[in-house]
Amino acid sequence: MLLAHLPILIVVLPLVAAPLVVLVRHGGVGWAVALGVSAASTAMSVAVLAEVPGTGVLSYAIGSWEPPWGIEYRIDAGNALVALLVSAVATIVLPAAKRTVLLEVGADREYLFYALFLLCLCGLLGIALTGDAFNVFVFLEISSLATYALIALGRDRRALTAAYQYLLLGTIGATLYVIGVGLLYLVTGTLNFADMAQRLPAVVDRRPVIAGLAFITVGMGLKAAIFPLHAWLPNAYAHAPSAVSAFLAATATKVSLYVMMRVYYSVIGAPTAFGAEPTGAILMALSIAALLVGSGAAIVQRDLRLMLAFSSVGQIGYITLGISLASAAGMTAAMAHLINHGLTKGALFLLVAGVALRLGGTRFEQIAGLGRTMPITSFAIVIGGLSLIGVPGTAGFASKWALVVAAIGAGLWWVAAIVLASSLLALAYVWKFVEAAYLSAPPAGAPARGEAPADVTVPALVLTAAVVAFGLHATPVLEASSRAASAFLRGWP
Amino acid sequence: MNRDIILRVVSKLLIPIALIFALYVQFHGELGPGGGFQAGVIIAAAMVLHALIFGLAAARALVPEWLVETMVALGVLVYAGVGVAGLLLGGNFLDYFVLARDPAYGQMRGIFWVEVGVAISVSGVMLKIFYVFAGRGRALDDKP
Amino acid sequence: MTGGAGAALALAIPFLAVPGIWLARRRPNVREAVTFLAAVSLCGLVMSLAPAVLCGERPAIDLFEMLPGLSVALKVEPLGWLFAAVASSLWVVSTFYSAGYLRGNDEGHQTRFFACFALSLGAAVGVAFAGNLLTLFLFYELLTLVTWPLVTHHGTEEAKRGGRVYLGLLVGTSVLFLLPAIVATWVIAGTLEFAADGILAGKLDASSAAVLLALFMFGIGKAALMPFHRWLPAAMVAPTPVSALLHAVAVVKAGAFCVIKVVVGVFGIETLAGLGGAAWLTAVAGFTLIAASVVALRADNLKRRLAYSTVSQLAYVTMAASLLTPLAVMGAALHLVAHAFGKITLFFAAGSIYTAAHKTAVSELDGIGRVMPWTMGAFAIGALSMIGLPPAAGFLSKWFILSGAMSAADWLAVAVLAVSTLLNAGYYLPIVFRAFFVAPGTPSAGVREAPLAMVASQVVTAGACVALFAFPGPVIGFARAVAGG
Amino acid sequence: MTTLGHLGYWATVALLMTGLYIVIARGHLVKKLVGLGLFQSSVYLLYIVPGKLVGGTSPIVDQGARVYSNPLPHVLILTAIVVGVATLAVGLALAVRIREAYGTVEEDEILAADDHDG
Repeated sequence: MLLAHLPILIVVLPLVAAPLVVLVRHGGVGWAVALGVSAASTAMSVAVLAEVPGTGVLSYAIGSWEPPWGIEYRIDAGNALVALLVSAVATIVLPAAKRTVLLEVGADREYLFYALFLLCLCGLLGIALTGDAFNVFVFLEISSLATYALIALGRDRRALTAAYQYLLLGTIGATLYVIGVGLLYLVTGTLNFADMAQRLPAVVDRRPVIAGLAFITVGMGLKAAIFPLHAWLPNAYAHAPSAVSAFLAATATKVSLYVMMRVYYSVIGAPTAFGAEPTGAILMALSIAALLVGSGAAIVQRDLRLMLAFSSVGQIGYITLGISLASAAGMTAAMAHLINHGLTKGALFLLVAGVALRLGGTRFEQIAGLGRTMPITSFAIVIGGLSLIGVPGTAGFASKWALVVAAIGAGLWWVAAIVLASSLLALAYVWKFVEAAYLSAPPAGAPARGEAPADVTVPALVLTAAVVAFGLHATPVLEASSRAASAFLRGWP
Repeated sequence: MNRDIILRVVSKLLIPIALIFALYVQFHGELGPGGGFQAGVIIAAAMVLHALIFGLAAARALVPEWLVETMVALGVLVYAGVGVAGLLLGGNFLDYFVLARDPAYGQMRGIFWVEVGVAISVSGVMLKIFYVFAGRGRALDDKP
Repeated sequence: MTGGAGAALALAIPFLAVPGIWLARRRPNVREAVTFLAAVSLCGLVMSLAPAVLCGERPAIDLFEMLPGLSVALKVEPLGWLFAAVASSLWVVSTFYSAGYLRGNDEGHQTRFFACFALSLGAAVGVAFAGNLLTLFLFYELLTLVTWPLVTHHGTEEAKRGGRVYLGLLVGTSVLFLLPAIVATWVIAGTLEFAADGILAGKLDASSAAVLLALFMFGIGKAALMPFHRWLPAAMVAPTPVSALLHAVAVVKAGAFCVIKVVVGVFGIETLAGLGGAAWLTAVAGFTLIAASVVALRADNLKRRLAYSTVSQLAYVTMAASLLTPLAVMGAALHLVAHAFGKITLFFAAGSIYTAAHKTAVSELDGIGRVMPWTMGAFAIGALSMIGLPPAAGFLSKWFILSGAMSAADWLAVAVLAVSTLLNAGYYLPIVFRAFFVAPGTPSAGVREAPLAMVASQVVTAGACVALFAFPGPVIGFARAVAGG
Repeated sequence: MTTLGHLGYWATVALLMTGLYIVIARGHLVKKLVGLGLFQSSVYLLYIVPGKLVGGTSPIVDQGARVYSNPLPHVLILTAIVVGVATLAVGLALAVRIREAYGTVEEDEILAADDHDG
């Protein structure tokens, strides 16, 4: 009985927990509740993911209203994987959050932080699991509003402007998305993704469909920070509280990318989106620009956090590049990189949180000699950096491998060449860190050799270990991604 | 402003009426235009009027911050509780049909409680927003 | 113990040594003992695999699945065994030498040095025993990364710049050319497992074979084919034992090994010969050979001269492989061994000179052979091996390469070999001549022979050069097995 | 369908572009939020207008009524309005706190202050 309700319980649990935390008004309790809920969501996501290969699609009718009239939660191998990523990263980030939140946000607002965190989690999971176009918008706004507030809780006043910037662009993105959905709704009369997919082929007048596709692409592109719509991301990630950076960098843009995949493949259908319309070409051009510009901008940053944030812009390009190839291999690469980059960036931002905690900042002159002052953290950052480059033995290699195989399989040698050339840009910015950490002397007044507290370092190292483990043994991720890809390509008829 | 006798008297007359009207909108919501959202806003409006006339301190004494926060949380919990009740009674989440033996009556019962939750939350949120801005602005303007 | 497990253990030993080295970081003697123990046991283990490999056994083991359908797999083949044997036996010698050098010059970060050295050896063994291209690539990249701290050992601005060139060129070529070549092989052949007659046989036309071969050859930056050779001289900023590691033990040997492995195990000699896709490679390798020799001729810095000599010697291997005859491939395999022993002797000698006399330029070496006879004696033998004169191992390998070139009737290659031998003599013999027969310009008071550990190591490697010439039987047996005969 | 028949859409587009223009062109943070509000209200119009049928009544079962307007867009847009209110509230709260932190709500002055911080 419980299994049948898992799709909704994953979302409802954080939704119920958030107001409870507000009622209790206690930071420690809030933290414990958030951790428990995240862990439970992870367990439930695993159960759902294990369930879907057998059943194909799990459908859950809210309020027992049969779809397409009621809101339907519809889970296949694709979104179950996204939900697992979101909840798992939340579970790993939260132990590290305890100390950093207390320090950066303060004890009086600590419980609010965890309530907002739970709302954000609820929103992201809701986006992943719902099968209703408008419901996506609602959850998008729940997660976004919580995110704006979370970012604004950051350490200095620049967090406020970053949050404001994100609020403007995020709202525009969500509104454009809902306009696109509205256009599709006007021609199909339904908001249920699966039902929409069924009715769209019969729509004679294609113009609203194409306009809807364009609106949704730009809207979700804003939320996913696809170049050149990425302006909000670097500052938001760099100035948010450390735990928020780690959580958002690993999950927020990924969920929006998932919505794009869903709309392209399951709703509009690849033949229309990539065959009749030039979505693929546009997305590919933007992805390649993102690879080069994002990684290029990362090289010139003077702050480690900003460098990682710009690197995210580039790495998102790999995911959208995989989407734009419109093939099973390309989608496998996109899903694999979605997971692998999530893990890598989560690990890196947590590690950097530890650095900020001990050194009071992450500017390059502050972190000089990090290899001596914080050897373990520094080494783990190098490993994460290697994964960003795509060195074999790290998770980043597996997804880059899949992407190059997909590009060469499609005969796009030049795309493969650009993907690989952009890895060299990643090499440049990662090595900027390596040289600062290992070939420079620590600045005067640097603290003695030692690591950040274990509750921050250990979760980061767990993620780093996952990066290596999924690099040496990438089969589970790639096979799950391949199942997800075929679920996307099969669509929701 | 709080020395102005006319405003004080009129507001004392208006606020109870506004509250009763809110309740009307609330409970009439299933049959005619209305519902928890509108009712919640009207309740909050009444309180805002009170704060405008009698001052923020008086309003805060009447409806303290902790109560407002509690209302926000409580409303969401009532709403989610209805959904979970549906689950516990053997239906799906937010399944009203199982809330009573007669499905039609179950529908009414479900909507009623959901609307109660909405009203509590909305009025709480509206008051919270008002408090935040009113409090902030004052502190800022007091500075030379 | 089955052979496969032996290969896995051989791979594990250097990695297992690292924690030991780190734990003993406060006690240098224990630390070096750990390294030595690991080196000896690795060497012994590799040697113990020899009879089985010579008998035609190919011990193999699948470690774990890395990508779907692609495992990290080990397989001991004759060529890989040769490389592993060279690397592990030179590790034993260079441990002594490094200890002497680092202590003699009061270098810092000695623990990091020995740890990275052990990691490099682990990566080299991984390359040597790789059962497929993916495993090869994994350890190839690992080798680049773990040698970077060694190259930038001094941490100066110059070291930083050298490290950038080193890393940029090696990772750049491997990512831009080698990786797409591997992926293309995977897409075309559906497998990356090395096979005796190549895995691309019958799946390529001539032009795509040429393109793919170019990607592989330029992608293997460690083989230092021009124009991607700049990393070798750039890496000269490193301490001399590191140069020895790069030039003789692990890095360039890994490059040469990969070249032969790709030509033989991926394309297949006969397939490639049938497609005629390697003629350009002979030309490029020949050009590299001559050009590097000319640069070496003009270099006054001893280590720089040695570096360009390496570029040229590596081109021998590439050219030999590109001739696509069994004899030449045999020569390539032999040259891998001969060059390793010869070049490590030369670098050891250069390091000894630096340690004892703090001299780095060829023009400063007048008469140094009189105060450092052992060092310069070893140097002379190494130089003979480089030129390809008896009684040193280099003679054997050049003999086979030349025979291969003749049997392929590739007269260009024959001419290149002849000219390059003259050039080799032109830049090595003057050094030996200066050292022994020119009177020192300024009396270098107080210069004595280098520390015992260093002298002993270079005498051993020089002796090995001669021994390989005198008793070539076992090595030739392996080389013949490489060529499939 | 005439141009006039598409009046609702014209209004939608006009609101959309006006709002977007204000968000981009104005430096005042509160004015930007006003623009954002206009921008969002275009969506309300987009959904509501097609829901109305000429001659249709409100969707409450009543004798004599044959044609009902579609109620679903109203429900959706009620949600969207709530979202809009919440966004506006958060945006204004941020603007207030930016004013407290920077002493200004003009974007270029804030950027200048940030540059000064490094």
